[in-house]
Amino acid sequence: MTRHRGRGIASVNYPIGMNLGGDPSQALVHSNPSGKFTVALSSIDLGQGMKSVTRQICAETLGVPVEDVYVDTADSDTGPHCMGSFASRGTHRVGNAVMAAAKEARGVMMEAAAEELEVNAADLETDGRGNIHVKGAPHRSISTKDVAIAAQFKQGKTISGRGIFLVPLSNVDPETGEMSPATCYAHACLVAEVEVDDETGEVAMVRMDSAYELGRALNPRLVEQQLVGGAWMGFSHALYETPEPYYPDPIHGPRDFVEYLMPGPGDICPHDIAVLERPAADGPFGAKGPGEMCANPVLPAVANAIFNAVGVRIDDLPITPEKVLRAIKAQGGARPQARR
Amino acid sequence: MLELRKDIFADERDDNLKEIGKGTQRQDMLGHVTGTSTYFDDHKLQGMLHLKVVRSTHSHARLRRIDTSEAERSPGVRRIIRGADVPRNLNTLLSLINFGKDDEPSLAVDKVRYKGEPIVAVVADSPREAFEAMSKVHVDYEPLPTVFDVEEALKPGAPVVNETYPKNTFTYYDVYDHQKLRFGDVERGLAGADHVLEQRYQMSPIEHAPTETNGSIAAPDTNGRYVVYTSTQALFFSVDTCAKILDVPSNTFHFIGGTVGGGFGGKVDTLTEPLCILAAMLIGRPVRYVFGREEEMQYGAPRGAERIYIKDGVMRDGRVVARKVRAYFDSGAYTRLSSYAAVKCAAHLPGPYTIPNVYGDIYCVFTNRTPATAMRGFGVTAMDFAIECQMDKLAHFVSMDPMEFRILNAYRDGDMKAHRREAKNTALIECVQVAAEKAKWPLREEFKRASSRTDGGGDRAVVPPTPREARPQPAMASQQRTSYDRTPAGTREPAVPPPPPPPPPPASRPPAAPSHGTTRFSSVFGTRRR
Amino acid sequence: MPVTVRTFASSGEAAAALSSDRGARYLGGGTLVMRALNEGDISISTIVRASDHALTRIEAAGPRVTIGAGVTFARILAERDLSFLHAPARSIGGPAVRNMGTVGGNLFAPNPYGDFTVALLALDAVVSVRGGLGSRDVPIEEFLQSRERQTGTLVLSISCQKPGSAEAFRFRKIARIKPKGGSVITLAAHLPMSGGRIVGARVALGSMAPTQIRARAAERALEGRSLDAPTIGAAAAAAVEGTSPGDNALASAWYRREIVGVHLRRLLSGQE
Amino acid sequence: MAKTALQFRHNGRDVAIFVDGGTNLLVALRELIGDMTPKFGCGQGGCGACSVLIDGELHLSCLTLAETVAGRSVETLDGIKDGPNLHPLQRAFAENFAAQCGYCTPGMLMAAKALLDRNPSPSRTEVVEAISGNICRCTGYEPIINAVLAASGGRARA
Repeated sequence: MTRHRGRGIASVNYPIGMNLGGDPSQALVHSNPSGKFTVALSSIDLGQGMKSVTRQICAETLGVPVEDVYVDTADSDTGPHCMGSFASRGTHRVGNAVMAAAKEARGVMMEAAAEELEVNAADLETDGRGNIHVKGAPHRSISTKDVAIAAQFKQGKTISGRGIFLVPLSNVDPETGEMSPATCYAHACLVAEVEVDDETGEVAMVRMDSAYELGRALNPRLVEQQLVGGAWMGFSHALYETPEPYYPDPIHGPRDFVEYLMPGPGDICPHDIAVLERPAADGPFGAKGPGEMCANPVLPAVANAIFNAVGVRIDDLPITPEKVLRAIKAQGGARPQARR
Repeated sequence: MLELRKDIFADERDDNLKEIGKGTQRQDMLGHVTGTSTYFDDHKLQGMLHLKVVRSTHSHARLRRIDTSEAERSPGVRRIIRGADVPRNLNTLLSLINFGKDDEPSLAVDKVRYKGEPIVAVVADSPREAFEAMSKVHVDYEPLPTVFDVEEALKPGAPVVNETYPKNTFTYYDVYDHQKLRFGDVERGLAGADHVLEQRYQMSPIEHAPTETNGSIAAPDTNGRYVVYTSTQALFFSVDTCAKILDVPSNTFHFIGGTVGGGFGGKVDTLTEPLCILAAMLIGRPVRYVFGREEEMQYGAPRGAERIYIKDGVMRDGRVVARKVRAYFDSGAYTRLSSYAAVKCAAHLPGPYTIPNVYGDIYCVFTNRTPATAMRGFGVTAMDFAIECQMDKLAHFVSMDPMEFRILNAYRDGDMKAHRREAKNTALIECVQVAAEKAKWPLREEFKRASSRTDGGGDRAVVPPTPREARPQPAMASQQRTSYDRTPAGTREPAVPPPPPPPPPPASRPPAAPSHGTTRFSSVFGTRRR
Repeated sequence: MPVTVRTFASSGEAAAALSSDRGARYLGGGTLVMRALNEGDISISTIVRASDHALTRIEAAGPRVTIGAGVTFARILAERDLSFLHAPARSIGGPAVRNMGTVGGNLFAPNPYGDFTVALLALDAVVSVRGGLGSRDVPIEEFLQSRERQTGTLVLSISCQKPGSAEAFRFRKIARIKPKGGSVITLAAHLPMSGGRIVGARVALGSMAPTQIRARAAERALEGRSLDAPTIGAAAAAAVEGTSPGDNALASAWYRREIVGVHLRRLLSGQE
Repeated sequence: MAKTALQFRHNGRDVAIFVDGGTNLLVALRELIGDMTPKFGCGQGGCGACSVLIDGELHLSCLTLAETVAGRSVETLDGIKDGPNLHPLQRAFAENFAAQCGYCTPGMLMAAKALLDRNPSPSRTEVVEAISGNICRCTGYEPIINAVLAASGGRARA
């Protein structure tokens, strides 16, 4: 028997957003004359889904169908300031800014509708399908399109809104490190199962089970993309990746995708994910941000699983077959721990 | 395989929303599957020139002479750009928010501090002609001693990597060569612990490896402006960095981006835009500067490696009572963003656990390697690796189930965190419980019953007495840490940081009944003490 | 100066052009030469091509097979008569690289590439090359020793004997990444059996030296014996003898030495 | 310096361009023809972002000397739609959320098409093999594998 299985766990939390010089983002929302909305941002979509999640936040806040909203980013002439897409701040910071802008635009839209329906704006509600009607009297209704036309050509109103979300600067106490580093925290726990070959030190992923708490999964499909891809990157960091294989000696740096190791489609394993939602007081609809923290629990969970499998602790990343083999030899062979 | 556990924390949520919570298709999916999503490099401009950079072949060397005369005459060459051509050839990214001092040139002039540092930019009609000209740039190096290990770099007599920081460490608050965290009395905590475990952890550098490499295209626009197509993941960061380096108003530029082929933190540094725009300004033609893959892997900023020492005190019953951390961020030759990673790292201590005595010293260290920058999990990923491996070892040490060990030590609503803010909206315990369920990992009843919403606060909500240390005199000119507005370098007034906001009032709920009241804070499972 | 591309009808003219021009490189599948150009290798000023059909011919009907240097790995995988070479062919790159990369080019691929050549070395292949002075046949081992000096010559084809049976030839590439990864080490063993004994054992290794090499000590341990556990153990123990692996981004020399015996044992005993 | 005239079929249309010696097919397609669907990821043959079909075979356009496609048929992602209708693979990628940043997607789709054109109902292992030359940094591959299997399933049923 040269291959041993083991399970390891790790649990983490993650701060949402940075706090350095304050952490602002802005958004502008406006309607065209047929009641279709554009969100103007300077935020970046790196693949994480910035355009899509802000579009949904805007639609929900305005009370219009998501198809009626289009997010335009990133243009420094038309998009207002945003610190950037990093620090898991996109969904939370930009989402809040879009929400604020959409609220303002919704206010004007409801005023315009009220004028058309000759009622008090407070008595109106949106149906999310492109109509505004009197609460409890759905027949007294007007489409957002007609409201937009009226606002533009009759009432002279701009159905638009400006939004900013700013986390003011929190100075750090040089002596104690007292600070407000973030406004809310996401959480995760992950169980990794691995198989270790005690003659070659090779480690194969067997499966992962995880629970992530993200405040609110604004779009479960986008969350799944982040968590599945992030966990892949996590075990990639744990077992494969380094631009300096002999760190701190800088020799033999990889020059291409053959020499820079990342797990291929043949190295992946099943990953069963549960998402918990404990809304953040200051998050858009309670959302936090899954983008970064999704990878973090995987690294230690894999290291702990390797210990469980063969009884060696590798505290030095990445956990290459060489490091595992050296450690197994140093302890005179594999020492499988209590099976979990 | 994603399951939404709506049953948990349901009372804190309004689930009657129309669009939020739906798996709506991505706005950009159609563009992606048809290949019509437009990335920076998908702009074809008439008469576009190609910029390539001659990089240092040494990790640390004085530049005796840079001879570009032969390259200037090379066929197809439009311009050779040297450090002297860069209006403000010294910058640090976070100077935009007045954090840290300018320490990095766009093109090296007197000295190179890492292998691959840009020295000269070549702009030619074709990539081939640029490559040919690069081979005709002659750089006369005087090699200098190098340092690659973070702890070696801190020793007296170590080679000075970056003269802006002669001690090879970033300077915090004009005084310290590291970021401090002090909460409670860690030495007393360790002394009172049943077991003490000290371990060393080493994170590797990591390459972001986005499938799209860093790059930009800059072109003269109408009315004297410049349009810039860019892969940046922080548009205005790049706009303002370029405005500073090129010493022109920011509205000189029209930046267009937003659709980026992966970033993961590696496209925050504005690596290509300044030289690309400068070339377009000097030549008056569209210019394209795109990293090759080897360039991206070796000279595009990586995640910095971190070396972390953790010393923990744990009681037989599994409570961690003290955690002392010393960490070194390998920033490479320049600051970029590592200075902030250390702050974020300090704030992250001691992990998602309530530990009454926490002590952290986090160093941002300069070495002769490619400057590090942000990456997914910035400042936290490595610390999580260290802390969670350590937690596993501690659980093993006191022969406790690692899941139950984490639940026992988990932070809960109302607890005081080491950075002196009240823990709110916590959910670590629930994540552990659900993960255990998914993995069919048996937990004992009392741990299944545990909740983030109960048994926190009380005497876990107080800031413990913390010994103060003597504060040394300011080492150098003050750094502001105020708002996003840049005064010209040199005229900057030293400013005293405003006092930190007061910590929030302690949790109002009555203290939890101390179980046996034997220790400094009541353990939720005090009855289990042996 | 842009690169000059010269295409010839005959391999003879191509070989002449190649040997007469320092800056000339022969373009096979492009996986080496085009990459070099993309990365700014200005030492290449001329690309030489040949449309000679002989370069893409496969003769595999008889006991001795001849494969034109321009034959791609995809074509080898499509050739039933070359089934013994399917494992090494499949170990190269991904599908696109197999559609492009050629047998001839693989002879020049440096570590961590050149896995197909490991198989050819174990099969005692003969390389026919054409230089300025006409064609000649070179044993592959000799060819590899003098590879650096071969750049001016054009490889026309590779030929070798078909193994007597499927079990007689074994190949394994050890890679970190699955299914496509660079070689940590690559092993190939040709074990012709006669009367239950191995006669003419050949074991070849990739990434265990600057070029592909034969594991002569392992061959001696196998020669004349039946393929039983003690023999396999002896061969595995001897595998590292005479090797001189280096450190690279994929693994260290130490690690390669440690595992070469393990993997040879697994290969010979048919373990995963 | 004289350029070489080059004619080939690009997504079913005859095109003629002039190329410098040594120009690769990726540059020819993007800069001379204006088809931006193949992407530059490495120029080394390691990422597959530039994958195209040449006479129905999967090739890396960055490692293909442009002149070698003279008279041949080159197919890129731009050519796989049937008029306004998405190719089943494009639909499956969308339905399975198999793209995040989208940069590897054109190459992935061409690699998947090369597989399904020869093998309409592949096994998971065959799908894994078929995309093994293409790097994706975002998705962890699972959604891409599922998308290709879904597309082939769809075909099998059709």
